[in-house]
Amino acid sequence: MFINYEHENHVYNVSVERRKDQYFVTYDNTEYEVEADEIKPGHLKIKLGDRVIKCVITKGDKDKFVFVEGDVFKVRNIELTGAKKNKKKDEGNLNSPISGKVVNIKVKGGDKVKKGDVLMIIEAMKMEYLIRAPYNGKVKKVNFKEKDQIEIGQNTVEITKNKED
Amino acid sequence: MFINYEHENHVYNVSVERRKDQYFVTYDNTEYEVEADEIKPGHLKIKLGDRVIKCVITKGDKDKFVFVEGDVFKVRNIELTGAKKNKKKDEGNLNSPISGKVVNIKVKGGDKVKKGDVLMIIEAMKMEYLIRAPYNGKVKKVNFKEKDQIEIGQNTVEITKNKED
Amino acid sequence: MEWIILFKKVLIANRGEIAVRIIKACQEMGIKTVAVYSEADENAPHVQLADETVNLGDPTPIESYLNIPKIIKVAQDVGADAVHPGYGFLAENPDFAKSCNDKKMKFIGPSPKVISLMGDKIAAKKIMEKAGVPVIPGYHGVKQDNSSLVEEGKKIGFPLLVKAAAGGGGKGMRIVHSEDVLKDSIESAKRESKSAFGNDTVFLEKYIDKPRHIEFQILADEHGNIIHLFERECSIQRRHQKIIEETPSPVMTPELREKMGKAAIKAAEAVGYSNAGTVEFMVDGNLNFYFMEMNTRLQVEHPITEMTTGVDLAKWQLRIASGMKLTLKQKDLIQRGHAIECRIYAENPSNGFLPSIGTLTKVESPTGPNVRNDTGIYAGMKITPYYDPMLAKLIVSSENREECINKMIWALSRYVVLGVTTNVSFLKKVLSHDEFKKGNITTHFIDNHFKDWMSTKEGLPVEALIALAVYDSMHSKTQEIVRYKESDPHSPWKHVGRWRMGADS
Amino acid sequence: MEWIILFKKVLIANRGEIAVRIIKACQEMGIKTVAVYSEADENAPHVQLADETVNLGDPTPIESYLNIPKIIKVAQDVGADAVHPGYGFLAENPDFAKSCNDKKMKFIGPSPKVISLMGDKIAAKKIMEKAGVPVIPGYHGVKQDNSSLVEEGKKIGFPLLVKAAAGGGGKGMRIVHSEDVLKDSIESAKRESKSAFGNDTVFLEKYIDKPRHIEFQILADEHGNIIHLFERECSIQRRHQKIIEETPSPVMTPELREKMGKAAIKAAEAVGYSNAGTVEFMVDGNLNFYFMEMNTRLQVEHPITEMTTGVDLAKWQLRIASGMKLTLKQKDLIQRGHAIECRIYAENPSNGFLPSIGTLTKVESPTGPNVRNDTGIYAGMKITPYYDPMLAKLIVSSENREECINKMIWALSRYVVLGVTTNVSFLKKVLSHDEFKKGNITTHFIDNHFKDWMSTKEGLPVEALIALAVYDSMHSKTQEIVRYKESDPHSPWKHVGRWRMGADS
Repeated sequence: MFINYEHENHVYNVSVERRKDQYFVTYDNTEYEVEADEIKPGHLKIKLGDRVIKCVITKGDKDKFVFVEGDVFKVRNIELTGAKKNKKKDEGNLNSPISGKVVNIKVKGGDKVKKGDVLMIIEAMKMEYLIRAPYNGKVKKVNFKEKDQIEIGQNTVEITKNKED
Repeated sequence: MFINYEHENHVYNVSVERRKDQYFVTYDNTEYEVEADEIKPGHLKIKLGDRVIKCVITKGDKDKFVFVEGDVFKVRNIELTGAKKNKKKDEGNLNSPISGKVVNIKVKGGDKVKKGDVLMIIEAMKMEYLIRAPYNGKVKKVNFKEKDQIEIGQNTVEITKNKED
Repeated sequence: MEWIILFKKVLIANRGEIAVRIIKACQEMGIKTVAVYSEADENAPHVQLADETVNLGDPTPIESYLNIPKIIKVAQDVGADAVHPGYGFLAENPDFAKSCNDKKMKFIGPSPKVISLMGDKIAAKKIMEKAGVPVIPGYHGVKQDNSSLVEEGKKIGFPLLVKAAAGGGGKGMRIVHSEDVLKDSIESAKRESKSAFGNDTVFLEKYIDKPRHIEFQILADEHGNIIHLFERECSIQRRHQKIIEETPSPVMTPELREKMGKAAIKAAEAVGYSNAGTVEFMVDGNLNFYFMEMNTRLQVEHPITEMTTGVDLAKWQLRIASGMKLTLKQKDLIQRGHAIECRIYAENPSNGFLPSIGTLTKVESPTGPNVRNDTGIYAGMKITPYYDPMLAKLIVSSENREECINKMIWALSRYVVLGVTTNVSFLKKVLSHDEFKKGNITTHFIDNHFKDWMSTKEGLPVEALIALAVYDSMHSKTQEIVRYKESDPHSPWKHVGRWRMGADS
Repeated sequence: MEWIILFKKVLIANRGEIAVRIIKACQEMGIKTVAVYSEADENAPHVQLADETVNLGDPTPIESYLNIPKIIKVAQDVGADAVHPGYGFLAENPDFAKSCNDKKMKFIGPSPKVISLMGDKIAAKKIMEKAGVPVIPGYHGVKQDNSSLVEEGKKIGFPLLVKAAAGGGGKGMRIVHSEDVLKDSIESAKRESKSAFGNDTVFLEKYIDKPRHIEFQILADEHGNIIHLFERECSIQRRHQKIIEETPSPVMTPELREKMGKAAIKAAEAVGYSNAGTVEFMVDGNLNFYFMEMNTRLQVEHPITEMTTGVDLAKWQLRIASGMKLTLKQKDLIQRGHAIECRIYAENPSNGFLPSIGTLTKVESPTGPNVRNDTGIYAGMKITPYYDPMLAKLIVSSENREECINKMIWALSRYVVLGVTTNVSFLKKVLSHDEFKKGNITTHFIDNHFKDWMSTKEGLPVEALIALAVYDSMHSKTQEIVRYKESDPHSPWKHVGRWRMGADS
């Protein structure tokens, strides 16, 4: 069984084979032979040589959370088809970092902005979050108006980057 | 729905009707109208007038356990067919009160015993339990030998009761 | 001991861990409890625990936990004879306190007048200055136009702080390092304050170098008796909000403790305080201390004081509000051992501590001697942007600071909260930092040592990958396959590894 | 503070809550832990928690937790440098201690010689008498034939006690009120002692009227430093086994505490003791105290001392065994507040406290400030006759005794253990008893006030019936039925009620 895990913009290719309680996990040219047991739903006890790895795994809508010895990792299983997917990473992040309410909009379509200018202020959980311009450019579109509810990841403002930068 | 609950040799007849989250429970000529919700598996929150009854119920093999405000009751659902069942209660209990090991047998078939005589000693959980004669009589049969494992409720010794008593 | 009739029924106008904490205290004292809740909190622990519960409707705080008329009506309807506000929400709202008292339901806190006074940071400082409690040099005046404020700021010198008069928890606060950003900072602080508190008055004050935030817990009854329950060191903050608190402070001396304790009592006396309360001081590198503000309510971090003094502050709030005299005497109080609290937040320390939202898929907390977990969460709970992202408080105590840090690291390493990003790993890193272990902490500790900290610089550890693969294999519906035995170097088993999204592998 | 290298890896030769307790202490100190378990305990919490685990096989104690050669071999195989025995099982077995030490694995406890000495109750009393520690008048001689013992018993007078020399926990103990049953009682005690300890030596002693069981906790290092950590009142017993312990004792005075504490230290000194230990005294109605025995291990009820002194006894055991000096000084110890422990047993108080067996269907314990739950159970666990029926220990502490009792009643009322009969309701009744509240307790308390106590004299409360009916209705597969509306007096709805099995209703 081949599996691809995505974690913070990296993809990890792993293979795993099972024989009863024994698992053969291969990653990065190394094979790990482990014994494993699910002692409670989501609670794994994995024996790797004389070490015991205890971890807890849960599945959300899209993500898995893995708790290993006090650290938690958010991971997603992904399908890779043909060529590896080329996800374009935004150079400057204009997505809302949080779900909340738009309390102030500083720009309108057509405005010129300088890198670092505040474009929009979002309030959530009693704090203010500032959306700043990631580069010099011109505002193409503002996707929200004041008092709108905004969800995490939604695009706040669209900016055309100045060519000379 | 009619239900019979047995608890410590008493049987309780109850009827219950349901309409969505509302239940009409009748017992002993009184009807109780309650709202109820199973907030977690086995956890009930029952609103009876302005009181909130919180309880936890689990099902074992045969018995139900009910936890109500710190007290626990062991209850069994029973079927009553035709005439009420007449369960014969033992006058003197010669069943083992505990699962354990028979460590000493004081009598053999044919022995005469007096009320209070020790018949058998069972050891369990690091304690000794004495099985005593419940009345004067004659030993009919000893069902175990020393070092035997004995289970809770198994009959230890059979005694024929003296008629004159 | 004097016998006073305690309240019969208390309504708790709050949610989360503090509502749970207060309900338990009431139940132990034989007081009936009424929980209120918004629709988002229908299944919350405080609702499950209380003897009675009332739905306040819409999850928006202003429609539920901040809705004074609605809460007052509910409290009257259920026949509550007192209202406990917890912290946050209406805890320091003098109108709410007054409304309760007007309807003959005791507000568990000081008088509305005292709340009002202490809520105005400028007025509070003036009173303290008059009472002989040291305060930080600054401008607390009425001139609030930007140019006046800029002038006053220049007089104080840089760095200086712009603070919302009505503020708290870092909201409406700006640090200004030079004249050229002073005006912008004043405007921004005013706007945030307006939005958060409905009031845009700000003040300016000298910014203290190597500052520590050290506060004193007090208890004051309605008969003029006041005691302090020693200090709490709360310097470990991010975004001006505390995340780790401990007591005793690593920098405290018996002499300084006595001086600051007396100042705290003086501060409470100066305003005729009653209730549990906290006097916050700033302490500089030379151990000079300055009054900052007084919190007229139970504090988030009150458990560390409870663990080191053995005093139950929530119960004393209830006794004091019912008119009972403090039977605890200053001389009988004993500060013993060391306690630390870590606040477990739904937030991402690798991304500016932004709150994270989602559904909790698993919640399991460690237990053990001297491990206390004050929590209001449960598996299946939705973490929404409506409320504060604090999920729980983990508190531990030990014989000394070193052991206490070790116990906290042990406990955090076993604190399972999955489904949202939390600060648990980050807290462990802070506690494990050499300078923290030495007690060399200031309010800048996080900025100085954890700027641009990433939780997973190293990527996914191999243990996590093994666990994931095993888990997926266990839960896969495909048949077990026979071991692929060949040792061919071109075997697909050799080709697995890590590569960056979008880059060549 | 002196720096000593602690153990690297400790094997815990025990199960249940005490194994869990010790594993957590080790983990906090950075010591690796090895759990051993019988097949019955495969899924037990101590197995889940430990860093390494080894299966000992057969559930019979003699094949697993009491199997010295097997445990020694396992400890060697895993490379343990120390063995912690917990309490019970091999904790006071000098051969086990010696076997560990012989194989260069430190036995965490005193020397085998001291264990041996204190295990012989007769020899122990003689030493104490010589050291000036008061002991109860009695016969502790070598003549063990029945007629000699009967003669000695007559000399002492009645009531008197027959006790197994090797005994503990009430096993091999008989109270004799008159001469005519003396011989029978001696025989019975001998038989029980033989079976439990492989030794049938008994001794006789004066039976004390209105006796209290009060014990002192001590800590002694290997360098001759000994401190005591105050008393525990353990008078509430059934079948000579403790079920509720508290500290301070309601009957203790500062003077008596000082005298008894000194006697406890003297007792430890007399035998060159090291490790945590407990000196048990009997205290009569006039507050005379007599040495009873010394337990050379961590005690079940150690947590109440930890909660009132802030000292972690399990960690100190580990430090002392690793050769560290006691840094705690007698004068620095502070006894603060009040603590109570309740032992949660799988037993039926309505039926002579007989152990109950079965499968735990639900386990949920209360949490809150100063509530500690030391447990080794889980939902789904089978309670077997192989092991002691103690399921868990609930420990709470508060500012004073009254509050502490209230907190314990609160906590017990929320302690859910279903599937076997437990003593939880009974414990609540004891704590709620007026004489208990007044502190008027002796070791006869249960016999005096709870003879023939029945958990449910009143039968099933209507709340339970409603809950059951609602539950069954919810989980019934039949359709919801339309409300039966008629008000016919002959309606079947009127005919439901309670009747006795086998009797006419």
